Amino acid sequence: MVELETSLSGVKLSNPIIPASGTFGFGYEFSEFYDINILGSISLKGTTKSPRFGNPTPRIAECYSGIINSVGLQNPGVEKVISEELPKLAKVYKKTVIANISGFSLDEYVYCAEKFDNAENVSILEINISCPNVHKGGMAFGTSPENAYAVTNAVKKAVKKPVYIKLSPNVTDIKKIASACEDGGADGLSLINTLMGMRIDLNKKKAVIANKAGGFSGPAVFPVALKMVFDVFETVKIPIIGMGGISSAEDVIEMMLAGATAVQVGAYNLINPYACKEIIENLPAVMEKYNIKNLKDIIGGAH
Amino acid sequence: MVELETSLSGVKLSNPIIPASGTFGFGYEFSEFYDINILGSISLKGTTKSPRFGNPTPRIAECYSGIINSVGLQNPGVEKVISEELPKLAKVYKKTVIANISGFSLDEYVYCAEKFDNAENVSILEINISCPNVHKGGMAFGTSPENAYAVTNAVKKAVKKPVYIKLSPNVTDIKKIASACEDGGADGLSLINTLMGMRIDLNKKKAVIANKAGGFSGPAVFPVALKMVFDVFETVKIPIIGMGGISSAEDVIEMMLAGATAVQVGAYNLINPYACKEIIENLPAVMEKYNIKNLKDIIGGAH
Amino acid sequence: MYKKNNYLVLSNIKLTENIFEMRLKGDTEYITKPGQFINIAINGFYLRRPISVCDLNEDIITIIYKVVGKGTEKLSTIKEGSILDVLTGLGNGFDIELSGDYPLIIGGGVGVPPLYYLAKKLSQEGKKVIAVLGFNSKNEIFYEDKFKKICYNTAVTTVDGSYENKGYVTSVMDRFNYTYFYACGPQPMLKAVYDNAKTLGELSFEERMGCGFGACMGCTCKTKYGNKRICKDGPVLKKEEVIW
Amino acid sequence: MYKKNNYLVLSNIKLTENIFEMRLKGDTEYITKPGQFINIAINGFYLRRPISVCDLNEDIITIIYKVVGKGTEKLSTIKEGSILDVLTGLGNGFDIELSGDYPLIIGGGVGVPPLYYLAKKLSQEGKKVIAVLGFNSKNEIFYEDKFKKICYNTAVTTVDGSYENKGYVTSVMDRFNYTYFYACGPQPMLKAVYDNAKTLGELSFEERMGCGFGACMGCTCKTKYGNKRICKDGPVLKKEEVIW
Ligand SMILES: Cc1cc2nc3c(=O)[nH]c(=O)nc-3n(C[C@H](O)[C@H](O)[C@H](O)COP(=O)(O)OP(=O)(O)OC[C@H]3O[C@@H](n4cnc5c(N)ncnc54)[C@H](O)[C@@H]3O)c2cc1C
Ligand SMILES: Cc1cc2nc3c(=O)[nH]c(=O)nc-3n(C[C@H](O)[C@H](O)[C@H](O)COP(=O)(O)OP(=O)(O)OC[C@H]3O[C@@H](n4cnc5c(N)ncnc54)[C@H](O)[C@@H]3O)c2cc1C
Ligand SMILES: Cc1cc2nc3c(=O)[nH]c(=O)nc-3n(C[C@H](O)[C@H](O)[C@H](O)COP(=O)(O)O)c2cc1C
Ligand SMILES: Cc1cc2nc3c(=O)[nH]c(=O)nc-3n(C[C@H](O)[C@H](O)[C@H](O)COP(=O)(O)O)c2cc1C
Ligand code: FES
Ligand code: FES
Repeated sequence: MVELETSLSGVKLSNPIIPASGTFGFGYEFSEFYDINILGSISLKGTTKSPRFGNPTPRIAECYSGIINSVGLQNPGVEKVISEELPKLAKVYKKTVIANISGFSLDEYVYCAEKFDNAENVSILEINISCPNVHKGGMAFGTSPENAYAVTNAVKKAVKKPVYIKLSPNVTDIKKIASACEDGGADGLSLINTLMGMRIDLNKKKAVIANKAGGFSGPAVFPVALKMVFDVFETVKIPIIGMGGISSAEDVIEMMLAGATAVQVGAYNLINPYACKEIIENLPAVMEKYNIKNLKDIIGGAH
Repeated sequence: MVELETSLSGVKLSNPIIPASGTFGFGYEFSEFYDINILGSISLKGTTKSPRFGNPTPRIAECYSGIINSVGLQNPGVEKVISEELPKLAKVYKKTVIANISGFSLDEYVYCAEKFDNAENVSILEINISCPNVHKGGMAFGTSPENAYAVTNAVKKAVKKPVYIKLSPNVTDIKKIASACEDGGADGLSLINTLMGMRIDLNKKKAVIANKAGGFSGPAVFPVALKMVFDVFETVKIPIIGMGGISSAEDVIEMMLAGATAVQVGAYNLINPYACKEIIENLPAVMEKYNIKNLKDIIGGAH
Repeated sequence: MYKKNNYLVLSNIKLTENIFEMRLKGDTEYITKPGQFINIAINGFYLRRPISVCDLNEDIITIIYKVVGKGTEKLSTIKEGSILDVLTGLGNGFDIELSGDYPLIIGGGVGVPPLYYLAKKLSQEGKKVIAVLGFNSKNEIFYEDKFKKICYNTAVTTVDGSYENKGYVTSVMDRFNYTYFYACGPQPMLKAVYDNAKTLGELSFEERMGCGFGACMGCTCKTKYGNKRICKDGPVLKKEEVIW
Repeated sequence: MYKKNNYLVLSNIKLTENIFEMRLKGDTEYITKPGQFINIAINGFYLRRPISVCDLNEDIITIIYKVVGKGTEKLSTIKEGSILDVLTGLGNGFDIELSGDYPLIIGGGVGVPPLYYLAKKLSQEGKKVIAVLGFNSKNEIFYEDKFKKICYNTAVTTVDGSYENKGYVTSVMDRFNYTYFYACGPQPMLKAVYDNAKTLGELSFEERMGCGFGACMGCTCKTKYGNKRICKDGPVLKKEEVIW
């Protein structure tokens, strides 16, 4: 028997598999396909203070081994997420979830964080300072250590629940941003968000995506994500939720060896709605194959 | 009949296809397989002042749609490149080539650039300030606008031939680095070099690459490269050699629509030794399919 | 509800220069309405390709697709006997309850396929289906005979006039009296139909999709009834809710 | 010289629990020496997989490979009749001119395959080939009979002693008088053979490869005669040039 349990800042997860924000809606719709209670946790769709339609369509472009999205944080706003989406999810999912928060100012981050801090089935706040799909805001907070520190600090002061900062890979030195978040009091880090990417339609000779560029993710970005998790693990002491291209139990183990305490699965949910289920089911056999008894023991094992 | 010609700072190329530095050796060995005179030009293996063995092996790791390499600039040193490799190449390749230069100090860059400036069959100097595979040096020059300016300026002062600066994608804002190079007098830019990436061997539970991480390239990075070429095209007036994942005539057209005046093909040469030949042969039909008469007309066409 | 399953390719044949018909055998439990679509994984491509259900016979799904890019090109080379990983039962589909006795069906190009299964269902319900099928040119026409067999009236238009009525579908739809309309085709056609229609009706839209089952918000459009995901709350929208 | 070509899979059969033998039909013009390898493109994997030529009969190449990861696992599922994109004629190969009359051949595990074609060539030249083949266990042994047929003497070792000589190849190589040696196998075995060998000889090495034909410098090693690319200047190195 192998042990899959892990824990994030005191929050116990029965396994390290968490669907990534933006690729699993607010979760409940996936319960049509399987019992989602097998999931370690769920990272909810990025939520902002006010409702957002997001960006114009087309919002999706295909790449070799990946996808570009420019959804642009479509969400009904934090109030509705708490009053409508969370209760719907609570009916089918008995564990606690991770609220993913975006903002365009410090105040907005704090506003949303405070709301989720009081929401019963939320146990971790994931602060997205890395969304490449919104102008002025989002990623701008994630590309300078000073801003990253400021957001972390402001949110930490306002809430009681563990705060995880979600980092952008579109930076010269992610270690500096990670340290700034740790200094600001972050309880953990989530990485990576999407890389900036673009495709051009050869017939129209214009960008495929209405907004021209978007966030690139999927198996193609796995080596980039792995390297960043590896580097950040050597830089900070707080736990890391690793993500970027994970599509198999093998990828999960690789990411944990690099330093992740738990992982998120993003784009793979979109092409295989049973992605997380299959990964969880395959984990024990793959662990046995590689002589791993307890997943917790391998965190950072490649260092 | 379609027109494939393009030109880089006055250097005419019969077509825009150039094998990328490090993936085509010093060129002549490929003449066993086809007449390499069909190539627009050739970017030679990165050359340094002194001979280098490079990094320990394993230097190669596989990724989804890509490859990580940590060759680490293995080369016989600039003197031998000029006295032995260039003459061997000149025997089988009648056009001029692009010398790719790396260094660990301004002096070294200048030293090598001056040597190649006097080499007969070299028409462009490509200054690599973005190699992720050497410590202290290489990429360090490519991640700060000040350093990028300094290298460009120093080399420009020393040579007569056109100077192209090869940029790293591992930066927060490549536009700033590009502008700094333009300000420093660069005649053109080459982008992108490899992304930092890593893989871990599940059996050994250690990095696959002896040096732990390396440079990631191949089709996986194409959307990242395209976006950077697109952005840099809007920022500078000098020509861009676009590269990163190009593996088909369609990719060439996409890259040129984003803003490239010519392109380099890297990793694809390694899995298909006839890569450049096939792309050149397929270009006319693909151009016709997309109603392109003259390749030069589409440069930056997606803006 | 939808289902992810393996399907056996029974046939994959050329109907016109670049239009193919493929028949897939497997579980069809969750395909409940005409106008729904399936999402096909194609080897070597990251995203699935959404294609409408054109016909359904017990455990056999028929689709018709046009080769427009690399994905559909690859699809066209798949041999009978191959196995495809497909999501079925996607999308809301058309509402046949609202058709009235003389439903008008308007299809353009590869918008025609989902209307075949719709026409079949409607005529099984005893409705007198009028079909207007628009193509660019005579050599691009497919399924005319099949529509003729089940429809009360079938008109074909060709943009270049090489067959039957010259012009767009809108140039002949006015000739008919109808109780409701169902349209599927390129966006400009849908807009023209919307502007010309004398009754209520439904229109099926396309959008580039990430997932096809409602998870990514990649395909959202604004409607008078709020934001809708083309893949899950669509692809069929009611005339009265459409915002152009 | 090497060649990129499509090859027809004639057979792909299991020899032991995880060792397979595949026969490929196609152009073999550039395979000129035993010890050369081919580089196989496998659908879904970016890099090719290098595998030694185990035997050559006119236009049929035989390879033997062990399933160690996802690539070779996929390879093992490829059916006869399939077409594979392969580079052939790679590497320098063994030098049979130097063998003397009693060449000793030492192979370990999947280091054994290239030695079969070598043994065949040597015995065709009238040499009395002595083969020492090392395996982990009885159930992992393959090609023993084939070696016995062409060799003057064939000894098998198993690490667990489940067949013939218990131990490593080095524990029996001393028993023979030989004029030259050829070795292929895991690096620790090569080192042990190198240390034990009483004559000159050649060793075939492995390294992770980018291209397999000399373009990327991914596989370089240091030798007493300078830097060498395992794929092009190797995989076979002379004993006297090896640096450990
Ligand atoms: C609900 C729905 C039903 C459809 N039904 C049919 C049908 O019955 N028959 C048919 O021929 N076509 C249909 N299409 C269009 C079909 O999905 C595209 O033509 C196809 O995906 C193109 O793939 P490609 O690889 O050949 O083209 P590429 O352009 O190379 O595809 C690249 C990417 O763009 C997407 N894409 C390209 N064109 C479209 C499009 N028009 N709509 C949505 N995404 C697109 C692809 O899915 C892929 O992700 C339908 C689309 C939708 C959304
Ligand atoms: C010149 C040469 C000849 C070889 N001949 C044989 C042979 O005859 N029979 C046989 O069974 N094996 C042989 N090998 C080893 C064989 O290439 C690897 O076992 C195989 O590539 C593993 O692929 P995989 O996808 O199953 O493993 P993975 O570990 O999933 O492969 C991942 C990557 O690592 C590389 N890799 C993994 N192991 C090795 C290795 N030992 N050497 C080089 N690259 C490796 C793969 O090529 C691939 O790029 C040879 C290797 C070389 C270099
Ligand atoms: C369609 C889509 C929508 C996304 N929306 C969000 C979001 O709202 N908030 C967020 O923090 N990350 C968002 N992401 C990023 C993912 O959570 C994840 O960080 C990234 O996709 C890398 O993982 P992957 O390669 O497994 O997809 C989104 C990704 C995709 C593909
Ligand atoms: C094996 C290998 C070696 C490389 N060596 C060099 C080099 O010496 N100098 C350099 O400027 N770039 C080097 N590169 C980077 C390529 O020239 C190119 O910028 C990069 O690989 C992106 O293109 P691609 O995706 O087509 O491979 C190397 C790339 C590879 C794969
Ligand atoms: S395509 Fe993902 S929600 Fe519609
Ligand atoms: S593998 Fe590329 S040079 Fe040897």
